Amino acid sequence: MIPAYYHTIMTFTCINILLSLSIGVLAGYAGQVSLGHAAFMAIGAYASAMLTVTFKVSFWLAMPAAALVSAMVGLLLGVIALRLKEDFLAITTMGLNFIVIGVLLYAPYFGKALGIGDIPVPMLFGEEMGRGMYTALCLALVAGVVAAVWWLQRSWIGLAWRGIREAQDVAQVMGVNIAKFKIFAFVISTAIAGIAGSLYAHFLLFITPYDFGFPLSIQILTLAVLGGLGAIRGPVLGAILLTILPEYLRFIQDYRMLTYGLLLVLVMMYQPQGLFGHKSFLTEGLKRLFGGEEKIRGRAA
Amino acid sequence: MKKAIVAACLALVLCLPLAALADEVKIGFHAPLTGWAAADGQSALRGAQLAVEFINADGGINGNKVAMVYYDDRIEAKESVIVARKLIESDRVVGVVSGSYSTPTRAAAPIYDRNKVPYISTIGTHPEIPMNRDYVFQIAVMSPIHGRVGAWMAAETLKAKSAVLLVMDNDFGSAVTDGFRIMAPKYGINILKEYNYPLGEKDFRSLLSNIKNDNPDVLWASGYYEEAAQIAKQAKELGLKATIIGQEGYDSPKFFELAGDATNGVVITTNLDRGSQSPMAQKFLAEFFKQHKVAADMVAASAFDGMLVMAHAIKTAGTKPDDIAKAIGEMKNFEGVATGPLLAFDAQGVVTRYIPVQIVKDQAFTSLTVCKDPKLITP
Amino acid sequence: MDVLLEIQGLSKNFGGLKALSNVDITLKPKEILGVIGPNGAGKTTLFNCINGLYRPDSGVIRFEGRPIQALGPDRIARLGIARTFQNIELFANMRTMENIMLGRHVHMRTGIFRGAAMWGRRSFAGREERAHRLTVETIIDLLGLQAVRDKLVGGLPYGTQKLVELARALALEPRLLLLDEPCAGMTAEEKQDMIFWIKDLQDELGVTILLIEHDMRMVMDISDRILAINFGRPIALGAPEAVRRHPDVLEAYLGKQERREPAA
Amino acid sequence: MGTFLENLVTGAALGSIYALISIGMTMVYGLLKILHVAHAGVYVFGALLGLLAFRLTGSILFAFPAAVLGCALMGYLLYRFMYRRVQDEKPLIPLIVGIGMFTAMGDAYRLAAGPYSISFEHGLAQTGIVLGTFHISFNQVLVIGSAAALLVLVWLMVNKTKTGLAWRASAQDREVAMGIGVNSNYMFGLNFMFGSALAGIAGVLVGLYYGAVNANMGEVWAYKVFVVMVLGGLGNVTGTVIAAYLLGLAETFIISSWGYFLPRDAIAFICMILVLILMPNGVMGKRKQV
Repeated sequence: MIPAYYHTIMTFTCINILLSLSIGVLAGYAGQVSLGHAAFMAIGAYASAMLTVTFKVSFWLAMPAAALVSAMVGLLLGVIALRLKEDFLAITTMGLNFIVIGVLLYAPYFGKALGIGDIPVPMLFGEEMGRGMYTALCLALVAGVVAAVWWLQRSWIGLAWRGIREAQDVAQVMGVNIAKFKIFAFVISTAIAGIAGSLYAHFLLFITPYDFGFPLSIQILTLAVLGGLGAIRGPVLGAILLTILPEYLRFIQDYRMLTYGLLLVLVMMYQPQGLFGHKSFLTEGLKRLFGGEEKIRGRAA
Repeated sequence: MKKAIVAACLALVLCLPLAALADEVKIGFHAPLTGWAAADGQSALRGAQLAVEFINADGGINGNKVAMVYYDDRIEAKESVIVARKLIESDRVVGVVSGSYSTPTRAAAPIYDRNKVPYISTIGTHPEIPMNRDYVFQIAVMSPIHGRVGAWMAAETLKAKSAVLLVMDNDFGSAVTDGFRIMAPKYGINILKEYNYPLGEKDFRSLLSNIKNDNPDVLWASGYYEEAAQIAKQAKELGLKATIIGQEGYDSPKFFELAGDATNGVVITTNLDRGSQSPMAQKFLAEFFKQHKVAADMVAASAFDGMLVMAHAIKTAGTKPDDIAKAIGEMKNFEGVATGPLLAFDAQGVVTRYIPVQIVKDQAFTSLTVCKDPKLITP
Repeated sequence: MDVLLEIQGLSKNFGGLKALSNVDITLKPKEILGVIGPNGAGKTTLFNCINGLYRPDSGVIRFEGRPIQALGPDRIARLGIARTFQNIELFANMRTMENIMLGRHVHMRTGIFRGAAMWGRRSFAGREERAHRLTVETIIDLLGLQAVRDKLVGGLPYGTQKLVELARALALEPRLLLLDEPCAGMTAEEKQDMIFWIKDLQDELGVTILLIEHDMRMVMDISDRILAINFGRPIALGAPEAVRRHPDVLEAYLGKQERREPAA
Repeated sequence: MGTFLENLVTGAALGSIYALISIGMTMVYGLLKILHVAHAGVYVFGALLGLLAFRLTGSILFAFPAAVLGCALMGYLLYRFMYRRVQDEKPLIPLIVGIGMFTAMGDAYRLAAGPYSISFEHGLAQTGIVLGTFHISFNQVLVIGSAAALLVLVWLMVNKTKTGLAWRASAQDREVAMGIGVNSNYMFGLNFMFGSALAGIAGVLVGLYYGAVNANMGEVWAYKVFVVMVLGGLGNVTGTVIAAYLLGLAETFIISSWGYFLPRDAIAFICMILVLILMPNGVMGKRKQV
């Protein structure tokens, strides 16, 4: 049996993959950047925790509900986003992060600074899910979300998103209803972040507002940006790399934020499409190495 | 796309630990070595290491050397859970001592309890930590007790008639104040007003101006040493006359370094009595100063005691978790610690001890009085 | 329905500059109207007003009887009005196929949830997807773009990019097509092909076209009627030959004549 | 009455600090349309340099020049080796580069100066002016006084010098300004140095005002200054200074009367988002002038 310590790492990796993907959908496809995505993880975590603790709802209902609540707030942010230019949207999402933490700290029903304790472990066939089961659940959810995002990206919805990201006004001239698709991108992205929040809450069994601060939003952004926006493999591999590496390389632990910061700077300056994105040195290198066996619809010549 | 998922599983399985082998007794320890609470974390680590030195100096545990396995929990609940799993499964420690604040300790407590690993919280004082968990003990006094002793001392020693509460908004800050809020009226102290502030706040001038207006005899302010230093400094700048009453959160040399002589006259309830005559306390204070050139604080003393209690329990009862838990639970009047005799552990595993009250005289804590009233000090 | 597009008293000014002042146009279905005038006369501004990028200061634009000057570009596109741009506006790092597919966007009925619900070839989404691909493939064959079908548009030669932009506009299956200098920068031979394609559009697909072009010979040859604009004011409207000899048009292009010579 | 006056002074001191930091950031936005998040890292660098100079020489007089020189150099280097390369990219790229650099700087300071607060205590802190119950401390006088002097200097620099004219021209329209001979790289480099020097002084002042310096003291200010910039109308220095003082006073009085119904920065961000949505040009009007 795999020792519990690796279950912990696997679960956190899955949660990070979901968070990274949520940024991947929003920034990678629809070109809308969020610097406060930890707020949506918080909303998902708190919704799921409160539903299971105070209202005794089962996890299997609470988790989708948490995703829905988070998506609702995402919808609201999407409507606001329509009026804002790119970099101001980024500051607004940053502000949202501080506001959500502030509300969780000061509004009466969220347990204030004490947070919410003894969140129930999800029940399956009548008894508590073991550590291995929970990791399997996380992996299944990651697979499901990756498949859904992959389908969305290939469908015409993904096409519209890419049109918005490339040249918004030209896409509009082509009949793309910009508002509808931007809001839809926010809804999908925040729903995924809500699911990640719910998984986090039911794994840690104990959450406080301080878990979802602004540094976490920076880390989520780093996962996706480093991996490479615009292709699913970017955020996924970025998340795996940046979750496993610190656990493995002990010395990184103390320099974590320094490495994340510098990585963000270097990647953004020299390799904006990320390590695993299109045309990045890694992808091209791997392609040459494996002789282009990765068929991207005849990209040759 | 399939490639990404396959790569993911491959990467995860790769991380296999190095199985450590030794016949020494391994005790786990975790504290915030980085992050905003790093000063207390370092101090706790030094206290724990000093304890291990003392234990190994006089023969270790029944001849086996004690080895301390410690990790940094970065004062984050998430990290503390990861550390807990690592200590239990990879390092297979016999028992664990927490040198961290309430939040990370609260997150880890259920994991140690479920895996039957004895866990001692040294400075985490939140009531939820030991609550009906047989393997979790707390040698730090319950936070509300500091509030009660604070009220008793304000009335009896400081002869205060009115008070204002300035409460830090986190689990420690509010739990401590509950004690004072309940006990103060019983001692005839009228609580004029109550203000709260978020953790990490730096500017208290707008609140302190109001408090100066309220003109209380004492100002009960809960916070860690950084907030406390700003409150003391800004209160002096604004000419606030009230005596400031604090708790163990103030107890750190950084409090004096940051606030300088604005700290004179501040009164705190804490665990470490600088004036204590117990031989172990004197030995600890002297040895700590010799090694680190800075006066030991309550955090170091508590971590030191946590290790000694754990080691004593293992020495008397062996390494089986149930025996260790029973041994700690039944400890009575244990003198072998720096912070005064540990009188007893109650059913929930929380210690009862005398609460020393210290007053600051030219930037150093000196003993003012000790509260021994069982009514106040039993949880 | 005898009139497809009717513009009355359209004017647009930027601050003090009068870009367009009361332009009137009536366009019958299947007609090709050439729009000529010196640079900066307001031709592109006219296009931007028609397709919603600019909001006119006064005047009415009616498409199939409905006023559209207040609608956004995406709403106007959905009514069946497509356009190309003077300086190419393509999605540079998307492939040719995807650029053209975006033209199909207005015809994609699959709602977000219905699309998600159905899966695989049989489903509604699958069938619709194939229908769109078929239309796009025919357009690619029509314009001879098979060779560059899956190449990134950014890297294509100028002439080919012009064709891709035309293909994308056609994918919208428009009833009114606004062509903004489709042949600019093309070789003579490419120009010839473009003329044939535009003629085919009119005859086979019955598309009404508004064409901005500087190459007089081409405009005269291809247009049913011509509108000449100078400094934002319409100066001549009518059959190609009449407009070519119209004194104001000559003056606008060749400058003031000292003596009025009889036209050659 | 005393409380009102004290709050007024506290709010003014806070406003002065916000103003000194946000001027640099607003000017950079005015010129390059970049949200220069790393600016708060420069401010912390100023505080640390000031502390170092104070420790070496024993007097705070040396702290200010050390901070000014160090931060001006850092500001220029940030522009020369970081922002210049990405200044014409989509606005998102320099924003993330800025945030990445700010995070890295914060951690680097933590590794260099330790994670905890270091005292920046100087003897005069406890002295001050006492009028009945109303106390103003030396620190508050120092902060407000020096801020006032510096603001006059900034006004002169922006409105009365050739460089200032070039800055204002570039802020209106960079291409046109370059067209008429403004050597933009030199101008921008100079602007970064000027803004960073101001931030350096602000760092020292904050260090003195709170008597403590720590590695992540930049965090709260970094995001608070965004609010000031947006409220003041981006790129508009006068607007930003006014907004800085308004925010300082508003925060102080709100907290003094209603206490912390929300943490300080949450309150500030709510104001910002409302302004961003309702008045895109900011409270102080036109976005373009400097």
